[in-house]
Amino acid sequence: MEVKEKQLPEYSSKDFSSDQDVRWCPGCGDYTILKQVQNLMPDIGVAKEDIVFVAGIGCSSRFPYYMDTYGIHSIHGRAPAVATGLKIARPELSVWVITGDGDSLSIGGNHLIHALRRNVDLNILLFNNEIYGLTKGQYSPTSPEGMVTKSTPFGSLDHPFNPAALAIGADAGFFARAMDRDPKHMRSIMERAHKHKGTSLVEIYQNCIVFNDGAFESYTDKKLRDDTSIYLEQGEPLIFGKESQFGIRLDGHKPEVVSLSGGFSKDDLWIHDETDHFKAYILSRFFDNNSIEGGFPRPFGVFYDVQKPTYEDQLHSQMNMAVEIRGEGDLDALLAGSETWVVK
Amino acid sequence: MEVKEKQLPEYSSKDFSSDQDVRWCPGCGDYTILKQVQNLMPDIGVAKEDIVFVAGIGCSSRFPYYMDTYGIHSIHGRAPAVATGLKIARPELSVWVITGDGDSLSIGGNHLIHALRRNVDLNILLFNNEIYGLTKGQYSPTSPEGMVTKSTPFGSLDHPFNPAALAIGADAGFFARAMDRDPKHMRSIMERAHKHKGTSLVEIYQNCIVFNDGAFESYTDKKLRDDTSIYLEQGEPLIFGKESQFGIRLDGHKPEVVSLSGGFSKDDLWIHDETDHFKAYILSRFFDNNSIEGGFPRPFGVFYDVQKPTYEDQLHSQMNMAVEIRGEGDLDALLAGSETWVVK
Amino acid sequence: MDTKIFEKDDVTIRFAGDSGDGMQLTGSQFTNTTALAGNDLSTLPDFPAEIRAPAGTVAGVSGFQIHFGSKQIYTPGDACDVLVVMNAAALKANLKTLKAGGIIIANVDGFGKRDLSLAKYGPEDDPLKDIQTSGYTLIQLDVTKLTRASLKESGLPPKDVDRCKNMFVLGIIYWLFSRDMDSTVSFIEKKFAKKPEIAAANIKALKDGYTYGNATQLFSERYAVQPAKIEPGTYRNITGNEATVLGVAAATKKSGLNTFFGSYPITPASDILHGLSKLKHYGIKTFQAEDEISAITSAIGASFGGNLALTSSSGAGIALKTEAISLAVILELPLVIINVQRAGPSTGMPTKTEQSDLLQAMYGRAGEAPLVVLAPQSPSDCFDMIYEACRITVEHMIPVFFLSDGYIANGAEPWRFPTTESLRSITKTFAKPREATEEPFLPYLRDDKLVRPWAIPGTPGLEHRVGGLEKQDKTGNISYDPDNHHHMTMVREGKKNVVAENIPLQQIDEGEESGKLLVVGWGSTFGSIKAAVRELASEGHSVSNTHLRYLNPFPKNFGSMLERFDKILVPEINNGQLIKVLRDQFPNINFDGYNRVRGVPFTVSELKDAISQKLND
Amino acid sequence: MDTKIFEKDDVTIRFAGDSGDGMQLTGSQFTNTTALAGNDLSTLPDFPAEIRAPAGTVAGVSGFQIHFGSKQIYTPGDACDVLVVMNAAALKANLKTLKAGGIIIANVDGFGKRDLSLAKYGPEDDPLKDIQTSGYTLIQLDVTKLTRASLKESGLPPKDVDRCKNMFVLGIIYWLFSRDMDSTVSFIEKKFAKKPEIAAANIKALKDGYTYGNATQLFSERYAVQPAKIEPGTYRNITGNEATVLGVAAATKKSGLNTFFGSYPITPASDILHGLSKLKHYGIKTFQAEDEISAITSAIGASFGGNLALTSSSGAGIALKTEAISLAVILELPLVIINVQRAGPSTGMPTKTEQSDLLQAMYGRAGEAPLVVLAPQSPSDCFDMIYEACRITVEHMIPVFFLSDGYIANGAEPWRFPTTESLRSITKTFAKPREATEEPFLPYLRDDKLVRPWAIPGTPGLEHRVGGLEKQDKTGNISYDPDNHHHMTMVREGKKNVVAENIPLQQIDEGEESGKLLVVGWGSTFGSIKAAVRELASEGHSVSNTHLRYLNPFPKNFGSMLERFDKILVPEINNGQLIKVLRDQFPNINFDGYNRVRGVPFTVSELKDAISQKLND
Ligand SMILES: Cc1ncc(C[n+]2csc(CCOP(=O)(O)OP(=O)(O)O)c2C)c(N)n1
Ligand SMILES: Cc1ncc(C[n+]2csc(CCOP(=O)(O)OP(=O)(O)O)c2C)c(N)n1
Ligand code: SF4
Ligand code: SF4
Ligand SMILES: [Mg+2]
Ligand SMILES: [Mg+2]
Repeated sequence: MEVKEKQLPEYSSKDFSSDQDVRWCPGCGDYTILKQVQNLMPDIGVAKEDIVFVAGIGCSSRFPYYMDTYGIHSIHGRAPAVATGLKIARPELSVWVITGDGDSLSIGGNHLIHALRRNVDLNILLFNNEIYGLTKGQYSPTSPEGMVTKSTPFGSLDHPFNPAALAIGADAGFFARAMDRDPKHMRSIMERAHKHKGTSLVEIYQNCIVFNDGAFESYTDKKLRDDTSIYLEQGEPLIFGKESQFGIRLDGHKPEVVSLSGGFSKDDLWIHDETDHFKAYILSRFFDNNSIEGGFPRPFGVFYDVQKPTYEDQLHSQMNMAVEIRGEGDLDALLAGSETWVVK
Repeated sequence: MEVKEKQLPEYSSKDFSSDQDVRWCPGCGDYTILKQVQNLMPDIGVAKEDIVFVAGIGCSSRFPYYMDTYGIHSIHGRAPAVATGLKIARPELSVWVITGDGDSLSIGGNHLIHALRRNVDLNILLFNNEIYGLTKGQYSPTSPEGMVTKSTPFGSLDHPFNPAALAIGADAGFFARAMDRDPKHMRSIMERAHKHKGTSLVEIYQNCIVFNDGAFESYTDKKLRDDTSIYLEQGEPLIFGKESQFGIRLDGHKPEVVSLSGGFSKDDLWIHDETDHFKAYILSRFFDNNSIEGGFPRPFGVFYDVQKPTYEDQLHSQMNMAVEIRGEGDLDALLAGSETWVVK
Repeated sequence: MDTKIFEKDDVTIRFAGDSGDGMQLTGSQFTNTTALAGNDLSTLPDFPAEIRAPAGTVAGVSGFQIHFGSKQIYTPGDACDVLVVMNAAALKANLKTLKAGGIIIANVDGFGKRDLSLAKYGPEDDPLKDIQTSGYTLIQLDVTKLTRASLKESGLPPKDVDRCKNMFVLGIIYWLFSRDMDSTVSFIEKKFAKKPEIAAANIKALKDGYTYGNATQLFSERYAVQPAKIEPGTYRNITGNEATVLGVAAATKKSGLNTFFGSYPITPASDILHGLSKLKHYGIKTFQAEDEISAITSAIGASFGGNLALTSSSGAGIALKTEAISLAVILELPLVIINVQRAGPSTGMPTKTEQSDLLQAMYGRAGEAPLVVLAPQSPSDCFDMIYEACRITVEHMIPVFFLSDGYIANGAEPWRFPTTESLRSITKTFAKPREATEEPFLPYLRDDKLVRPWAIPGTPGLEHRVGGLEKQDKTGNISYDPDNHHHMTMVREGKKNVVAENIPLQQIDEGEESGKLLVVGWGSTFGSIKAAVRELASEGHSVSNTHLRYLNPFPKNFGSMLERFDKILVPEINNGQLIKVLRDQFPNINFDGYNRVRGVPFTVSELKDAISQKLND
Repeated sequence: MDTKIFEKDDVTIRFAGDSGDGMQLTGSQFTNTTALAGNDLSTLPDFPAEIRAPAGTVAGVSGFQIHFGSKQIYTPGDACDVLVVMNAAALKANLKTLKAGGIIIANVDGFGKRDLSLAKYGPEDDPLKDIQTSGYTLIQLDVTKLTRASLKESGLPPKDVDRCKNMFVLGIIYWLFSRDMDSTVSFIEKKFAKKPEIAAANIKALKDGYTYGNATQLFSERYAVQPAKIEPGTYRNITGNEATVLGVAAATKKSGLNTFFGSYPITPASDILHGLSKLKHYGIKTFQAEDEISAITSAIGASFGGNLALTSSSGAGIALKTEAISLAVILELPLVIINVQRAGPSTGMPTKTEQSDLLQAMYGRAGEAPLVVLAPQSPSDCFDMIYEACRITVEHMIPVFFLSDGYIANGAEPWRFPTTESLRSITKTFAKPREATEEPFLPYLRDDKLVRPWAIPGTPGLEHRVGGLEKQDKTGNISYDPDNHHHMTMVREGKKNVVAENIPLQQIDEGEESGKLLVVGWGSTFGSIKAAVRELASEGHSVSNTHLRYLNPFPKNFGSMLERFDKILVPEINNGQLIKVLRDQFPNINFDGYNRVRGVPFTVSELKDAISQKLND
C-alpha cells in the first residue's frame, strides 16, 4: 500500500455537511453526534474524498446522508460487512461505520463480533438508545429487562447484552463509551477511535426522545452524573462522586467501591490502564441492571486500546509477498495450466 | 407448566441408537461423542420421547440422525434458533443442540450469543475441530492464525475466536470444555450441562482426522496432556503437571503459573469457583495462540455455572399471569373490539 | 338562517396537519361516527415516512382520508371533496388530492411566515390566495384563536388548550355533515376518565366547533349522506393488520392449538407483532427474535413441537427467510409466512404499498419448493385469509404464504365480524403414540391428501428425525436415489395442488359470468377494480371482474372461468407478476397487463380508463 | 497370438473403487493420455456424498467416467462400455451404469466375504457369478496379488505396494485401448520426484499391468479409437469450476481492475473460492466471510470502492444473499453472483446437480429487482460466460447472476484455451474528479445505455451517498414521489434490457434454421441435447436445437428464431422454469417441457425418446 501524501485544504465543519435535510425528531440525540463528527472531521488529517461513512438501517443509520463525504446507507445489520469489503478493497480510505443497538447487536451481532476479531481498521460508532427507533419503539437487545414497549406490553424478558463485555469477549482491540450529552468528551473519544489502527468500537449513549426518553438520564443528567458515572483517564486512579469522594479499588480480582474519606487514599485505588485486558473486562461489568454486578458507576472513556495487526494490512502484505515470490501473475501461463496438447 | 411424572423404562444406551448407518470418517472424534451421549441418556431421567436433538449443518450436525430420539437436522448455523422456538413451545422437553465450530461461530454466531443472553434452557454441544469438515477443509473461526487450508493457501489471516471468552462476554450462565479423547470426563460434563437449567455451552475438542488431524494433540495426547491441560474441579486448587508440580495463583487480577516446588504451596493457589464470573473470564483467557495470554495450561471442566431465570419459564409465567389477570381470552369479545354498531 | 342540506351519495374527506396535530384521532373519530350513522366507508391513514420530522415541514405532515357513502364503498376515494389543512405544509402536501372545485378548510394560524417557510413556500407565495383563484372553495378560520376563546374559562395551561384544536375542527365538520356527536363525546369521556378537566375541554371545543359552524355563515351548503344499504349485522371498524391479529387468535381458538409467533420488527408488518403480543391470555406466544432468520427458524422449531407457528415480515425481511422457508417445505411442517408487502426493491419506500413480492413468494427459493400462496383483498379480508392460511397449513402440513400489503395493513373498513361459532372448523390431528410391538413409524407416509403425519415430541414410539436433506419416500431417511428425488419433487408439487380441493371456487365479483372482458386482480387492488368494473358494467359495458385470494394453487374452476371471456386484463401494482403465473398456467389464453408502480393504490378513474381502452381495443 | 484390434467410434469407461483406491487419479491419467491421443472426450467424477465413508461400503465408492471418441463428444456418456470395479461395493453401486453386454473388469480380491457383507450383499450372494449369467463379459483378476507379485522386489512396505494397485489396472486398460503410457510415466516421475522408489514402483506396476494384458488371454478383443477431427490448436483439460476461476483471472487482467471475491464455503461452489485464493499475485483478493450475507455485502462494499466484485455460493447460500442482491440492484453497482446450482429444495442433495434456481435468479427478490442472468453450457464455457458476466457487470453497472451447476462444475472437457490478447476488451471507466466550481455531481445521471457513473471514494469532488431507499432520478437523493418510483422501476428494467444490445445473437446449434421442432435448452443440458438432436437430425428428422447462455435479457433475435419452428420443446432438470420465462415473454408461442428432476444429467437416449415423441405428436 502506498500512502499518498495529499495537500489538504483548510476544512471547516461545514465542509462535511451535505445538502440533505436532517430528518431526525427534534431533540433526538443523533443531532449532537452528527455535529461532533462534522466538527472532528477537519482535524483528522484526511481528505474528505477519502472518507466513507457506512451505515445499516435505523434512525441512526441515516447518518451518512448528512455527511458530505462518500457514504453507503446499506441494509439492516450489515454495515460492518460492507465496510470490511470496502476497507479490504481500499485500505487507504478512512472508513466509519454508523450503527444502532438493533442494527449492530440484534440482526447484525455476528458481523460486529467478526469484524472485531478480524481487526479490520474500521471506526464503529454504535448509537445505543436501548430501543428500535425507526420501527417506532420495540425493545432492543440493550433494553433493560421488564421494559414495556410496543412488542412487550407485559415487559421484556430478554436479558440485555453488555456491549462492552461482548466486545472484549470477542477480542476487540479498542472499546470506548461516550454519551450524547457530553459532546466534548464524545469528540475526544471519536478522535481516539480514529487514531486506533484496527477495529474501534465506540458505544454512544444516545437519547431517543420519542420512544425511550431519559433512558440514560441517571448518567447524563448534570445533577446525577457525578455519582453515577466515572470518566476513565489513562494512568489516573478511578475516582468519582460530586466531591470526588469515592474511589474504586481492586481487592484481588474483585472491584470494590471505597470511600476516600473512610480510610482509603488515592494510592489504594485502581489506576486505569487501557492496555490491561482483564481490567478492561472488569470495567465492562460496571453495568447496572446486570445481575452480575451492581452499585458501580458507569464508566465513560476508553476501556481498552491495544494495537494489533489489521486484517487488511496482512492481506495486502500477503498479496505483495505472493507477487514477490511468484512474480506478477502471467495470465497466459495460467490459462495453459500444467498440461496441454496440440491438435493439428 | 405442568411437570409430568412419568414412569421411565429401564433404558440402555442401545435404546438411544437409531437404525441409521453412522457416516463419519473412520477415526473421527464424533464417534466418541456420540457414544458418550448415548451412554448418558439413560441416566438423565428423561423419557426418550421427551428428548430432542437439534443440529445445524456440518459433519457434527448429522448427529441427530444417529439418536433414537426426536431430532431436527436443520440449516447451517440456525440450530440455536430452531431449538429456542421448540423449547419456548414445549418447555417440558429436554432439548440438545449439536453444532460445529463453523456452524455455531461463523454463520451462526449471532444465534449462539443471543441464546446465551436470553438463557433458554438448551444444552449446546459445540464440536470444535477448528476446521470445516463437511465442506472438506476450509479454515473456521477457531482455526489458528497462519493455518494453511483449502481456502487459505498462503495461511489464514483471521484471528480466531476464543469461544469461552465470547460466551462469557455474552453472559452465558454455563460454560464448560471437554475433549473427545477423555470420554469419561466428557460424559460427566455433559451431565452437568443437562443439570444446569438455562443455556449450557459445552465446547468439545474434536479431532477431524481427515482435514485437521492432531489439532488438539498437545492437550489430548496422554504423554503431553499433563503439562498442557488442567482439569477444573469445584473448590480445588488449580494444579497441573505430570507430577502435579505446577499451580496457578492470582497476583491481584493477574494469573500466574507457579512451581509448587519453588516456594509456593497449595494454599497460595487459585481455588476454582464455578460461580465466580471474573475468575471464569480469566480462565477463558488461558488460551494459546492468543496474543493476549500464553504459557497457561488449557482448562477442561466447568468454568462457570450460575443459575438464572430461563427465558421460557418467564414467558410461561407471563402467560399464566395474563390469564390470571385478564381471564382466558374470550374470542368473541376480541372480535367485537371496543366499538361496534348495528346495521338493521 | 338555516344552511340548506344537500344529499350526497358519497363524500371523501381528508384531514391533514402536523404529526402533533392529532389528525389520526380526528379521522378515526369521524370514521366511528360515520359508521354509526350507517354509511359504508373505507379509510386510509397517510403517515409521514419519518418518525417525527420537524414540526411544520412537509415531511412531518400526517393525513387521514375517509370515503363514505350511502352506496357501497370499496376504496378510500381517488380524490377528496373536502380537505382540512392545519398548516401550510399540510396544504402543500395534500392539495393535489383535492377534487376540482373541492372545499378546503384551512387553519390560517398555520399559515404564518414561519409556517410558509418551513413548508418551503417562497417568501412571496400566498398559497391561500392562489387557492381562491383556482376554483376551490376556501374556508379560512383561525382555529387556534377560536379554540383558545372557547376554552378561556377552562383554567388549563395553553399547551393543553391548544391540544383541543382538532376537536374544534371536528365539531365544524360534524356540523357540515349533519352528524351526531354522542359517540365522540363518550369516547373523550372514556379516554380522559382520569383527567376530567381535559375531557371537559375537549368536549367543549368539539361542541363549540359545531356551534361555530352553525352560527357563522362559513358554508353555503351542508351535506347529508344517508345510511347505506349494507348487510344487517353488528359491525366494527378494522384495519388489515388488526384483522390479521384477530384471525390468528381465531385460528388458535378453533384449532385448539397453542400458537407461536416469531417475528422481527419491520414496517409495515410490525403492528401484527404488537397486536399479538397483547394476546398472551389467548394462548399466543410472541417471540421477538434477533433477526428474521431466527424468527422463522424458531417458528419451525415450535411447529415441530406441535404449535401453530407463524412468522411475519416485509420486504428485506422476507428475503432473509427464504432459506428457512425451503426447509419448511421439505420438512412438510405447518408454517404461515406473513408478508406485508411494501415498495421495493431493497429498502425501497418502506411506508408505501406495492404488490411486487408475488413471484418471490411463488418461485423465490433454491430448488423446487412449492407452497401455498394466499392474499387478502381488503382490510377485513385479512381476517378470513389468515384464518384460511392457518387452516390450510395445519390440515395440509404445508407452508402457506400470506401476502398482505402496506395499503391493506393500514387501511380500514367496517367489518361485520363473525362469531367464534360460525367459523369453519380447523381439523388438526397429531399422530398417535405407538407401542414397541407395532410396525415402525413412517414419518413420510402420506394419507390420501398426500399429507404426512404431524408427530410431535413427547409422543412415545414416534421418535424420528427430520432434516433438509432429500428424504426417502415413507421412511423419511436420507436418500440420494435419483428416482426417489424425482418422485418426491412431484409429490411436493402434487400435495400443494391437492389444496385446491379444500378451498372455495372462484367467483365473479361484478358483471356477468361471461363476456367481452374479465379483469383479474389480486390483493389490495380489489376495491378499486371492483368499483371501476361496477361503474362500467352499470354503464352497459360487457366487463366483469374476479379477484384471486387463492394464488397457489388457483381454485379449480378458475381456468374455465377465464375461457368464458374474450379478453383478460390483469392490473397490478408491480411490473407484471400475476400475469406471469397466468401465462404459465394458462398458456392458451391471452392476458394483458396494466401496471403502475407508484407506491400508491390505483385510483378508480385510472382503472376505468384502462379498462375502457381495453374494451375498445 | 495377438489379440485382434477393433476400431471404435466412441467408448465410455467407468473406474470405480473405494475412496482410498485412487480412482480419480486413475481416471484423470487415462483422460490425459486419451486427450494426447487426439480423441475428443468428456469426463465426470462421481464423488461419494460422505467425506470418507467406511472403507468397503457403498457410501464410500468413488467413481470416474470418461467418454471419448473419434467423433465429437458432448457428454460423459449415458452408460459405459467398460466398468472397472475394485470391490463389491463398487460393483453394487455401478452395475446399473453398464451397457447390456458390456465388459466388467473386477478385482476379485475386493469380493471376499467381508467385502460382500460391507457392500450389503446377502451371505448367499455371489454377484460375480450372477454377472456371468447376465450377458456381460466378466474379466476377473486378483489385482492385489498381481501388484504384490509385480513389486516383490521393490523393498517397499506392503501398504505402499498396495497403493500401486490402481496403476496396475490402468496398465491393463492402456493395453486394452492400445494407448501409449509415456504421459502417465512422466506424470508419476514428476509427482513422486522426491520419492523415487515410489515412482519406480508405480511405473513398474503400470507397465506390468500392460504386459499382463498382453501376455494373458484376458480379453478376446482390443480396441482402438482414432483421433477425432477437432479444431486445431493447443488444448488442455478443464472442469467448470476451474474455468470459472480462470475466467475471473482473465477479466481481472483485461479490465485492469483489482478483484474482490467474497465467499463462504459450500458444495459444489467451494472450489472456486479455493482456486481464486491461490491467485493473489494476479491481483485477486479472496475473503472467506462469516456467512453468505457478509460474503455478498463485503463484495458490495468492495464494488463501491472500485473493485471488480464477485460472490459465489449454492443452494441455501444463495437464498441468504437475496436481500443484498436487491441492494446491489438499486445501488446499480457492478457485482457478479455465482450460483453453482445443486439439487434442492433446502439442503436437498448437495452433491447432485439440478437447474432449479433459474426462477430464483430471475424473480426471487422482494420488489421489482431486475438483473442480468447468464448460464454456461459446459465446463469450458464457464470461462467464457464468467468473463461475459464480469464484462457486462462493469460495462452496464448492473448485477449479473451466473448460473453454473454441480454437473458442469465437476465435469471436465478438453478446452482450446484462448490467449490473453484474443479476449474481448472490458471497458471500465471511473467517473472523473470535479472541481468545486463545476456543476454538482449527479450520481444517478445516465448515459445513453442508461448506465450511471462509477464514482469511487478517493475521487475529489464526487462525494455522494447511495443507499437502499428509492432514489430520485439523476440526483440519487431519497424520493418517495410516486411518479419517480414508477419511472425508476421502469428505468431499471430498461437498463437491464439494454444489455441485449451488447451480447451476441442467438445461434442454432444443430439442425436447420427453421423446421418442425426446435429444442431450447440452457445450462448443463447442452451436451446431451446437442448429441440427441445431432443424431436425430442426421437420421433425417426436422429438428434443431439452440442453447441459451444469455437468459435475461434474451438475445434480440431469439423471438424471431422461435417463430421459425412449428413446435418448441424445452427440456430442463427442474419442474419447468425456463419454460415459464418463455411463456411470459413469448405468449403467442406454444412451449412444451420435458422435465426430470433426478439430480443427474439427462441421458442422450432419454432425450432422443422425448424429442422423437414430440416430433410424432
Ligand atoms: C432485514 C430488515 N429487518 C428489519 C428492518 C426494519 N428495521 C429498520 S431499522 C430497525 C431497528 C432500528 O433500531 P436501531 O438499530 O437500534 O436503530 P435506531 O432506529 O434506534 O437508531 C428495524 C428492525 C429492516 N429495515 N430490514
Ligand atoms: C447456508 C449454508 N452455507 C454453507 C453451507 C455449507 N456448509 C455445510 S457445513 C459447513 C461448515 C461445517 O463446519 P463445522 O460447522 O465446523 O462442522 P464440521 O463439519 O467441522 O463438523 C458449511 C460451510 C450450508 N450447508 N449452508
Ligand atoms: S425515533 Fe428516537 S432515535 Fe429515531 S429520530 Fe426520533 S428521537 Fe431519534
Ligand atoms: S471430515 Fe473430519 S469431522 Fe468430518 S466426519 Fe471426517 S473426520 Fe469427522
Ligand atoms: Mg436503537
Ligand atoms: Mg468444524
